Amino acid sequence: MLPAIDHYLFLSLALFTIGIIGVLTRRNVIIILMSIELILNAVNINLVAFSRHWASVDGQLFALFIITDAAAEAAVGLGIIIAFFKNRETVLADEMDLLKW
Amino acid sequence: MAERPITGFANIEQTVLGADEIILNMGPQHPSTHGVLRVKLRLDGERILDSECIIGYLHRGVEKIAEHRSYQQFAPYVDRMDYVAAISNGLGYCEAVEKLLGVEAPPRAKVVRTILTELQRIASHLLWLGTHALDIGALTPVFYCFREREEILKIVEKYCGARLTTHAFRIGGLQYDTYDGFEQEVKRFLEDFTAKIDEYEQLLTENRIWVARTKGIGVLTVQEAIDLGATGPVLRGSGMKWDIRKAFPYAAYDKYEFEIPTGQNGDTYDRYLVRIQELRQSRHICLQAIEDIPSGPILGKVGKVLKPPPGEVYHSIEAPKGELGYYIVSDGTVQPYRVRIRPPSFINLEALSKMVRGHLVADVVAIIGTLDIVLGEVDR
Amino acid sequence: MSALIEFFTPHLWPIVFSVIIVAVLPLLAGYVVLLERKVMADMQARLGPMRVGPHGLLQPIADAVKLLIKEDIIPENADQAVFWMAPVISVTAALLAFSALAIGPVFQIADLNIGLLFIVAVSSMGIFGIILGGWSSNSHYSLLGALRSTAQMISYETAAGLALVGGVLLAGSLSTREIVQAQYDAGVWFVFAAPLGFFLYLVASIAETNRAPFDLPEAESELVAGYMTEYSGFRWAIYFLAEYANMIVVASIASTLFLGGWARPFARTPIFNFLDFAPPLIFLVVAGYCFYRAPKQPERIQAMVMALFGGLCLLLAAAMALPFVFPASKAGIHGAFWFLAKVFLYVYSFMWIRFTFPRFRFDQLMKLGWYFMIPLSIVNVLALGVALVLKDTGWHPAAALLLTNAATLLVAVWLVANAQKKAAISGPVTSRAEG
Amino acid sequence: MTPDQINQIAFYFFGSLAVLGAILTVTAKNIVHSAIYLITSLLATAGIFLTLQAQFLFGVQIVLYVGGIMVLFVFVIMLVNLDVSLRQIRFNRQKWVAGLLTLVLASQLGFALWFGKEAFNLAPGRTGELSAQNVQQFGRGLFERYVLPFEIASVLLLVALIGAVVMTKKRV
Repeated sequence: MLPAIDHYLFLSLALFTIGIIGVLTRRNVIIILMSIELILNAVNINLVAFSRHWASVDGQLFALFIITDAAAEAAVGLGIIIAFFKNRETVLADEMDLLKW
Repeated sequence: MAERPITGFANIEQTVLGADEIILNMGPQHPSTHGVLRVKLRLDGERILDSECIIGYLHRGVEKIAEHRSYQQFAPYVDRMDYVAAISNGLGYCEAVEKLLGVEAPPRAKVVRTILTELQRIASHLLWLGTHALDIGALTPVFYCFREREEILKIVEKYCGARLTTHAFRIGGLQYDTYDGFEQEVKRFLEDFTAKIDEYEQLLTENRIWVARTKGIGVLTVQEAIDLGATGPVLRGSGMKWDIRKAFPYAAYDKYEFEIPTGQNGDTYDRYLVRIQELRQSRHICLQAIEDIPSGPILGKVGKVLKPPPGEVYHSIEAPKGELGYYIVSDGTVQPYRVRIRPPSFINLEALSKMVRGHLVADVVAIIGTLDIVLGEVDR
Repeated sequence: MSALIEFFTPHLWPIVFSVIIVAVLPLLAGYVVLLERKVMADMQARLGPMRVGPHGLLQPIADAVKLLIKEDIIPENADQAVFWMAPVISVTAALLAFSALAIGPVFQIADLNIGLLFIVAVSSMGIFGIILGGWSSNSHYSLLGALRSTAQMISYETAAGLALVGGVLLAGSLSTREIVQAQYDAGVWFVFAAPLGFFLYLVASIAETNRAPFDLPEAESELVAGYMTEYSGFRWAIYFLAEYANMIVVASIASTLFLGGWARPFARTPIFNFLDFAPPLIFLVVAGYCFYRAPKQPERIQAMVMALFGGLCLLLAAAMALPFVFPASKAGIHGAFWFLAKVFLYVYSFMWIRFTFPRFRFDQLMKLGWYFMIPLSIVNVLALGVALVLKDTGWHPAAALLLTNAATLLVAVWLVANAQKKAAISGPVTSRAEG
Repeated sequence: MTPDQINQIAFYFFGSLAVLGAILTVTAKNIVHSAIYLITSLLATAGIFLTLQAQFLFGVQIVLYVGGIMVLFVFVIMLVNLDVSLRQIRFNRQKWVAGLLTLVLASQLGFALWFGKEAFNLAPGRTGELSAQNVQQFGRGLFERYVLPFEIASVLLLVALIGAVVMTKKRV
C-alpha cells in the first residue's frame, strides 16, 4: 500500500509553491529558470501519482511530454540568457529593461 | 583585431559563447612549454586574442660569464645553451674563435666535426619530432625517436665520454681522435635510419588527425618570417631556400652535396615535412662524409694560451634550430671583451605571438612545438 | 532483527554481488591500468613497469598505497564541499551502472526492465563529477577542462545513445538479459546485424570515457590535466577509478548489446563445441608459463610472487573446468568468462587506438560529433527500423539488414566525402616539400 | 519490514529530500550550489517516480533532466560571470509581497486539497495495478494513442534547437 494520493498532491504543492517563490523573488534569471523547472517537476509528480492511482500510463506519457517541454524551454531560455549576457553583461531580471537592443 | 586574415582557424564562426575574456598563464610549470617558457594568453573562451611570452626563468648570464673566462674556459658553457644540440653550439663557438685567431682546423678535424654535427642535428630533430608529436597527443612516436637518438648518443659518448653536454671540439680542431670502429658504427646507424624515418612518417605524415591538427596552423609567410628574423626550418618551412651550410659554407660542408628542403605554406605541417626531409638530408651528408675521412692531424697550430689580436668577428652556423651566431670582440687579452650570441630559438620565438593569434589553446601547444625552442638557449 | 533478516533474505545474492563489485572493481581497475601500461610499453618498444613484483605484477597495489598515503591537498580558494563531492559523484555514477549489468547469466545484481536505459542514465550523471570538480578547483585549466568535457560528453552521449537504440530495436527489449537472449536466439551477434551501429558506439564510447584521441578534457599537453589539475592523492585516485570503471561499463554495454554478452562464440553451432574447452586451457597455459618463468626471476620474492600468480591461474583453470564435472554450473562460470573476455577485448581496442592516434582539437572533435556521428546514428536507427519493417513484410532478415546497412554505409561515405570536399576548398593546399 | 513500509519510508525520504533541495535551490547564494540542490531535488523526484512504478520515466528523468537539462544549466552558469553574481543582492524588491502572496495561494490550494478530498474524488481509484512491464505499455501508449502529440513534441524540440542556435550565434 502506497501513501495515499493526497500525500503526493501535498508534496507537489510544496514544490510548486517553492518554485513560484523562486520565480517571483529571485533576481538572477538562471535561478528563475531553475525555479520553473521545479514547478514543472511538481506537475510531473502529480501526473505520475494519478497515473498510478488510475492504473493507466496516460499520466506518465503526459509527464514525458512535460519533460520534453522543459528541455525545449531550457534550451531557448538559456539561449536568450547567453545572447543577453553577451550584449549587456548581466543576468539579473530587473536589469533586463529594454525591449530592443 | 588581427592584422592579417586568420587562415588556420577553420570557419568556426565564434563557437565559443561570449563569456568574458580570461587570462591564462601557460607555464612556467606546464608540460608542453618545453621547459620554463611562460606564455600569457588572453582568451575568449578557448580562442586566443593575444599572447605574450615571458622568458628569463633560465637566465644564467652566459654572455657575461664569457667576459670572465678565457677562450678555452668558456667553451663548455656554450654546451649549456641548446643542450639538446651541444655539439652544434660548440662548433659555432670554436669556429668563431678560430676565425678571430686566424687559424683553421685541419681537414680531418673538419670532416669529423661535420659528421658529429650532422648526427647531432639528427638527434635534435628526433627529440623535436617526438615531443612535438607528444604535444599533439601521439604517445608512441616519442619512444621510437628516442630509440634512434639513443644510438647517436651512444656514438657521441664513445667519442668524447659525455652524452648531452659534450664539449666535443677544441679551438683549432679536435681534442680526441675518432675511436676504432667509429666509421662502421655511424654507417650501420645511417643505413638503418631510412627505414626508421619511414616508420615515423607512417605514423604521422598521412594520419588524418595529424594533418588536421597541423595543416593551416601557425602560418608564417616568407615575408613575415624574414621580417621576424626567423631562421632554420621555420624560415625554410615558409618557402625560403636559405641555409648557411650552402650560403656561407663552414666546416666541410662545401665538399658535400645536399638539398635544402623547403615548404610552401609556412604552416606547422610544412615545417614538419621540412624537418623530416632534413633528417634524410643529414643522413645523406653523413654518409658522404663517412666514406672518406682524410687522415692527418686533428688539432691545428694553436698555443696553450689564446691571445687573439684585438678585433671583432661574427661567425654563424646552421644549428638544428636555425642560425646560431657568435659575435666576439677581443681586446687582445686572454679573455674576450664581449661575447654576444644570436640564439635561433630566441629569435624564432618572436614569431609565436603572431602565429598563435586567432587559434585555439590546443594550437598554442602545436605552435610552440613547431618552433622547436630550447629554453636554455632562449634565456642563456 | 528477524524482520530485517526476513527482508534481506530474498535480496541475499544481489547484496553479495554488490559487495563483490565494490570490493573487486578497484582492484580490477588497477590491473586494467597495469595492462594498459604493459600494452603501451609493448607498442612503444619498451618494457613498462618491471620493478614491483615480477613483470610489475604488484605495481597497481604499490600505486594505490602511494596514492592513499599522499597528502590531501585542497586549494585554498576552492569550493571545499563541492571539491570534496565531485570525485565521489563520478565514482558513484560509474559503480551504480554495474547494478544493472549482467556478467554472465547468474552474476547480476538486478535484471531491470529498463536495464540499458538505467545504465545510460546513471553513467550520464558522471558528467557532474567532472564539471563540478573542474569548477570547484578555481583554476582556469580545470574550468576549461570541465567546459570541454561537458560539451563533449553531451554531444557524444547523443550519438552513443542513438547507436544503442539501434541494438535495442533489434533486440526488442531494454533488459540486458533479454538482449543477450535475443542474440542467442537469432544465432548472430548484433555487431554483424548492425556493424555501423557498433562502430558508432565504439567511437562514441571512446569520446564518452574521455580516452585518446578524444581525451581533450584531460589533454595533458594542453590543459595540464584538465578538470583534475588541482586534484591529488586519494581524490585523484577516485577520479582515476571512475574513469577506468566507466571504461569497463561501456565495454560491458558493448559486449552485451553487440557482442553477444555471455554467449560463447557460435553458441548454437555444435561443431564449435570444442570452444568450451578454451577457458580452462587458456588459464592452464598462463599458469604453465608462470611456473616456467618463476625460477628464472632474479629475486626470490619475485619468483615466489610469480609462482603465486601461476597458482592463481591454476585455481582459475580448475574453476573453469568445474562445469565438466557439474554441468549445472556451466552457464554461470563460462558465461562470466566469455563476457569478461569480450570486455577485455573491447578495452584492449581502446588502448590500441589510444597509442596510435594524435589528439583531436576541440573544434574538430565537435565537428566530428555533430556533422558525422549524430547524423549517421540517426540514419542508422532509421535504417534498422526499415529493416525490421521489411522483415515483417516477409523479407529474409539477412537480406533486409544487408540492404539497409548498405544504405547507411552509403550515407557515411557521402558524409565523409562531403567533409573532405569542404576541407579541400577552405583549407590550404600543401604538397610535400621536395628534398 | 514489509514492502509497503519500505515504500512509505522511500516516499517520505525522497519527498523531504525533494522539498529540502527545492528550498535550498531558491535560497542558495551561489548559483552553482543552487544547481546542485536542484539536481538533488530532481533525483529525489526520480526516486518518487520509482515508488510509483514509473520505471521508464525514472530513466527519462535522469537522462533528460539531470543528464541533459541540468548539465546545460551548469554549463551556462559557468559561462556567465560567476564572481559578480556572488556579490549581488539575491532577492528583488518585491520579495516580501511576492512571498506573502505565494503563501496565500499555497494555503488556499492546500485548504482545498485537505477539505475537498471527496469533491476531487481522491478516494482510492481503480484497484488495478500497473503491470510491472509498463515500459511496453508506455511505448504502446506513446506510439498509438498519443502519436500526434509525440510528433508535435518532436517539432517543438526542433524549433527550440534552431531557436537556441540562432540566438546564441554572434551575428544572425
